[in-house]
Amino acid sequence: MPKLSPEAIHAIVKEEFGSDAISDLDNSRTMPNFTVLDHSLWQPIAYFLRTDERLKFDYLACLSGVDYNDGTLGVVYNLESLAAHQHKIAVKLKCTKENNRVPSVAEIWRTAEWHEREAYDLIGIVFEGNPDLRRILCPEDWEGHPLRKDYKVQEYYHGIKVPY
Amino acid sequence: MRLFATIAPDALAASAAPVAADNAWVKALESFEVAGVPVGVWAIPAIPLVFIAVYALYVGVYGERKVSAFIQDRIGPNETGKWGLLQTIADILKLIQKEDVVPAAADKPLFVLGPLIVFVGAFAAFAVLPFSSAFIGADLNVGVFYAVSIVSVEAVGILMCGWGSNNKWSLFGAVRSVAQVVSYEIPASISILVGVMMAGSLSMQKIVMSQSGEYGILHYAVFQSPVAWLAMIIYFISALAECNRAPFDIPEAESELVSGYFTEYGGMKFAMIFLAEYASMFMTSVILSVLFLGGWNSPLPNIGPVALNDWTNGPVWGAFWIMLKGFFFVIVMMWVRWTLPRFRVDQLMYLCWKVLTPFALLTFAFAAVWELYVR
Amino acid sequence: MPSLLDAKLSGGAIVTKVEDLLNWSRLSSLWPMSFGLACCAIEMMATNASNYDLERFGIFPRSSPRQSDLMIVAGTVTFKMAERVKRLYDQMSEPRYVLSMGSCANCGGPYWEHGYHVVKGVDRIIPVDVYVPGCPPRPEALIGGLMKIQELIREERLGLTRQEALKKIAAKTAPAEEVIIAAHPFNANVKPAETKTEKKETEEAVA
Amino acid sequence: MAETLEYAPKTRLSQAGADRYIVEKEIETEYMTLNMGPQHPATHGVLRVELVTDGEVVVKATPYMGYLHRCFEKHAEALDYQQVIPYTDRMDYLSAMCTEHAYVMAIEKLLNIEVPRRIEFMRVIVVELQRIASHQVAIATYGLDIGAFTPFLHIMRDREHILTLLEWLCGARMLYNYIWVGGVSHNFPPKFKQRVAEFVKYYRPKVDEMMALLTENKLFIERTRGVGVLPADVAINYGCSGPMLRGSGVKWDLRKNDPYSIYPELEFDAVVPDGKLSIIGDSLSRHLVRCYEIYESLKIIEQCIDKMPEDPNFDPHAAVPKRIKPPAGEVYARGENPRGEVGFYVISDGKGTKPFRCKARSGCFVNLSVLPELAKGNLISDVVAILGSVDIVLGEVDR
Repeated sequence: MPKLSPEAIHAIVKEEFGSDAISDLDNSRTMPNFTVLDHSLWQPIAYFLRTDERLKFDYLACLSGVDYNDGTLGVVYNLESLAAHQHKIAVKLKCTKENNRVPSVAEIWRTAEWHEREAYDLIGIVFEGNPDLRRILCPEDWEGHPLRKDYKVQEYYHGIKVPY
Repeated sequence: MRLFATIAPDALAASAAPVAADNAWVKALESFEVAGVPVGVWAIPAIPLVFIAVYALYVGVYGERKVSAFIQDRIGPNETGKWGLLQTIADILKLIQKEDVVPAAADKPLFVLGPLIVFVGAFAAFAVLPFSSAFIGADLNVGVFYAVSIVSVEAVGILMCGWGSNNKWSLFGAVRSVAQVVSYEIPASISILVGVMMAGSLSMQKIVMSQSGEYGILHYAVFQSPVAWLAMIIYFISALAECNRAPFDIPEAESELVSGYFTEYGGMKFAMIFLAEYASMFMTSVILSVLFLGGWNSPLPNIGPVALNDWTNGPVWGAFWIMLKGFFFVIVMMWVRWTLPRFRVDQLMYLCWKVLTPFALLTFAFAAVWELYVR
Repeated sequence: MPSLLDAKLSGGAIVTKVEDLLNWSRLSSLWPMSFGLACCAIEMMATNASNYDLERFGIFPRSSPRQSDLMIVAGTVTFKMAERVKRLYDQMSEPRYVLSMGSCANCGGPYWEHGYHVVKGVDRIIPVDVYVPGCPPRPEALIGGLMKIQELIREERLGLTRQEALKKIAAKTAPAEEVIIAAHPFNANVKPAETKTEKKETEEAVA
Repeated sequence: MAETLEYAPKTRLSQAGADRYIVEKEIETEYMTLNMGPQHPATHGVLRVELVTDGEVVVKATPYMGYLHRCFEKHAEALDYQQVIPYTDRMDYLSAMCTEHAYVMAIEKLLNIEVPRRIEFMRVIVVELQRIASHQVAIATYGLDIGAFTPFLHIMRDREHILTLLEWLCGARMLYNYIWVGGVSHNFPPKFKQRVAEFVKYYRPKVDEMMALLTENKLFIERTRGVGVLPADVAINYGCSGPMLRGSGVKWDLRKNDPYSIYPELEFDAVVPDGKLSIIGDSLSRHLVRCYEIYESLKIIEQCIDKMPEDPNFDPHAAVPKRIKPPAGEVYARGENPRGEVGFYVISDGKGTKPFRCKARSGCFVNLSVLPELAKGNLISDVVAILGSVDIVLGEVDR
């Protein structure tokens, strides 16, 4: 099977799910990506990306949560077809700070489970459908999500002073 | 203390053996009194204890550190005293000073008694070890049997330590240890029986005497039967397991169970467990040399007029030979420990029940046939 | 004014000798807890390994806090870990010592400003006797820190608190600036040059 | 949706070899919860694993981490691009050079700058030296987990040679801050190359010795062979990389498959187990991959020394930008670390000299996520063997 260009990958997904589901391709030099606009379609799209013969994105290299500092949060998925074609694409998903829920893909790529827990812990994005959505790095009773741009560190934790 | 005097040794057939074991030193000590106080009788058990203490400090702990340092391309202790010779003394003095902690959740009686029983179990066996033709704490007519059974008490102590600590890792260590010690008793006992059968006695002194002769090493039990060496190897492997030494150190497996059954112990209690380990190492080594390698008999033969065997036998030489043999096996145990990785529990049991026990039984049967019809 | 007990106990020749012996035994057999937290733990391992060989000093790591005398806090202490460190310290039996190894354990190190999850110094949780700076400290520095602990033990007396013993050592130790100046190559050249010439003269005289 | 997947997680109790421990199933036993770590000799740091055990058989293993969460990503957002490099060192403190390299590549991609060819060679030499040192620690501590203490000390002794070389190069033993954006901090000292060549010559027989002492030991093989078998599809689905993935038989090495730096010019192999000594995917395979990768790294270093362009007046700072202010954009760049793929997802907003967001994807964080899957149905001793073969560095897991 050939190694597909980002344009071709984008075209295949667009053909399958229609132009409303995903945005246009941002064919940047460093990281070609597109955004999934319809949250309810993200799990089917992910499943399609993973199983379609032409795409076969079996490897989720990285999942990052981002606080864009304008009221929106985002999740970035770096996908790769490791065993089959060795092409890459990045997919983005955005939500607002108030409605910070996005569907989980932990069932599709098992590696996403811990990545999603991390994004939940540090950014505060709730992944619906993650089997074990708890804080992973910070203690359970930690206050706030540290990588939010408006994060203020707490004064005391269990009686120990936190700032220097 | 009277125990040793009341169980008098059998009258030995002195004429049968070239070197008569008369236990002269013990008898001499027994009658030694100072102002009506039987100091000598007390000294008899004290001598092995002092010896063990010195041995455990020097050959055991210090030797282990130096041997491991040699194997690992290091120097080992060298700052505490000349060549670090005072290292173990410093360790013991420090352990005495440590605060005696009993964890709040521990079962106190068990926790306190456990190390004592381990210690006693390891040291009580020394009563029947023949340190020389003229010195044995108690020449029991069932000496070997006594040694094998009293060592099993150690397993009880270990279980008490593990259970009393109220720590899951300790419990794991204790359960593993007991399973291991109890299992390995069987091949060990069967191979001991091979030696006993060849000597025709359960008394340690008689076993040793049956191996003396003018050809020195050739009279040793290991050369008297075509399968005795197999029994010896089986006993050595089982001894490693009974002493919880690597590669059978799964009860204290440091990378798995932190420190196994003595995780919660510190200070003097820890020192006791530590010393007991070295004591049982020496004890099994001596039993091995008594059964198969002639005990206190000299390995040198008489070659015509050069009567090396006669010259190097006798009570003092005997003490030298048996300690040499004992220390040799202790060093081998250390060598093994610092070379091999650790077994897993199921592999350990596999080795015991499916390899060592059948082979021990076969050896036993063959040795019996050999003793009956050939020798 | 020392109390009556202190006056009687300290100073006597026999008591001093016995104390010296006991102190000697403790300082020659410091068993640290093998307790690695972060990068410094690797250097601690290197110090225990063949090249530096801490066992020369009778220091060999135990994995259980009950059997150890010294806690080397090697690495960054985080808030999640803080309670564990405290508990491990509580499990150690007296006399116990704490050596804080590396900048993170000393004061938060490079994480002092933005490290929201890093405890800025392990001394916020447990009392520390000796600090070893460095990120991570070299094995030589760790050995130096352990020597300081030995010095502290040597100073200990009945009726003398740990704090006072520490102060005594601090008074003995030359200030850091002096040490640096003494070790500086430019300064070092001044005096040894004279001694060298003297030596030459004496050699000539001998010849 | 999940049921149609090729890979569905199933209990490993029934899988090859795992059910051999369960002898008496009819005995009613109570499960015991055992807390392994965060202070435990086998967890390689401050990992905590909660084990639910049935006797000695582990029914469920749940890792808890974060005991070394040092807020790398927060620091990256608060500091300049160049200042982040020391923090990447402290992420995976056993392979500082490799992590630096991955981060620097990300920034260079954002800036779109070319790095001088000699610099690339210098970087590859130090990175491969570091890879050897890192694998040495991994192998040594793995031996320690299995109970072999002596190989640990022998390997640590040889590791000191690498540390001495790198210290000579940049003044630090472990955390170097050597690779800079567009260059390196110091040129090679005179005769450094000869010393490296000498080291390679010295170390090759030592690797053989290490293999003889540890890897070819019957007991060691018995303890690790067939323990924690990770099939290739599971490994890919869990996102494993590095020796973990190659141990499962997937020939995937970023130096080959997504080449960077000058790796395409060099001859070396991505090591996969041949299945003769080990069962593909087990702990022994992962260990073997590390052992043979040391040979490959030695090969790479030798080639680099031969091919490296000579330049007496070379300035390692020639291509270092005076002020790092990349245009707005985002990048995901990665490198092959000893512990798997280390990637940096960096967003630049084009306004400041600080990254807007810098997410580090660490190899062992992802590799560790397979542990619950692998540990199920094995003995506690096997869990130690599996955990050792995953080879985690908690600094990188928790960042």
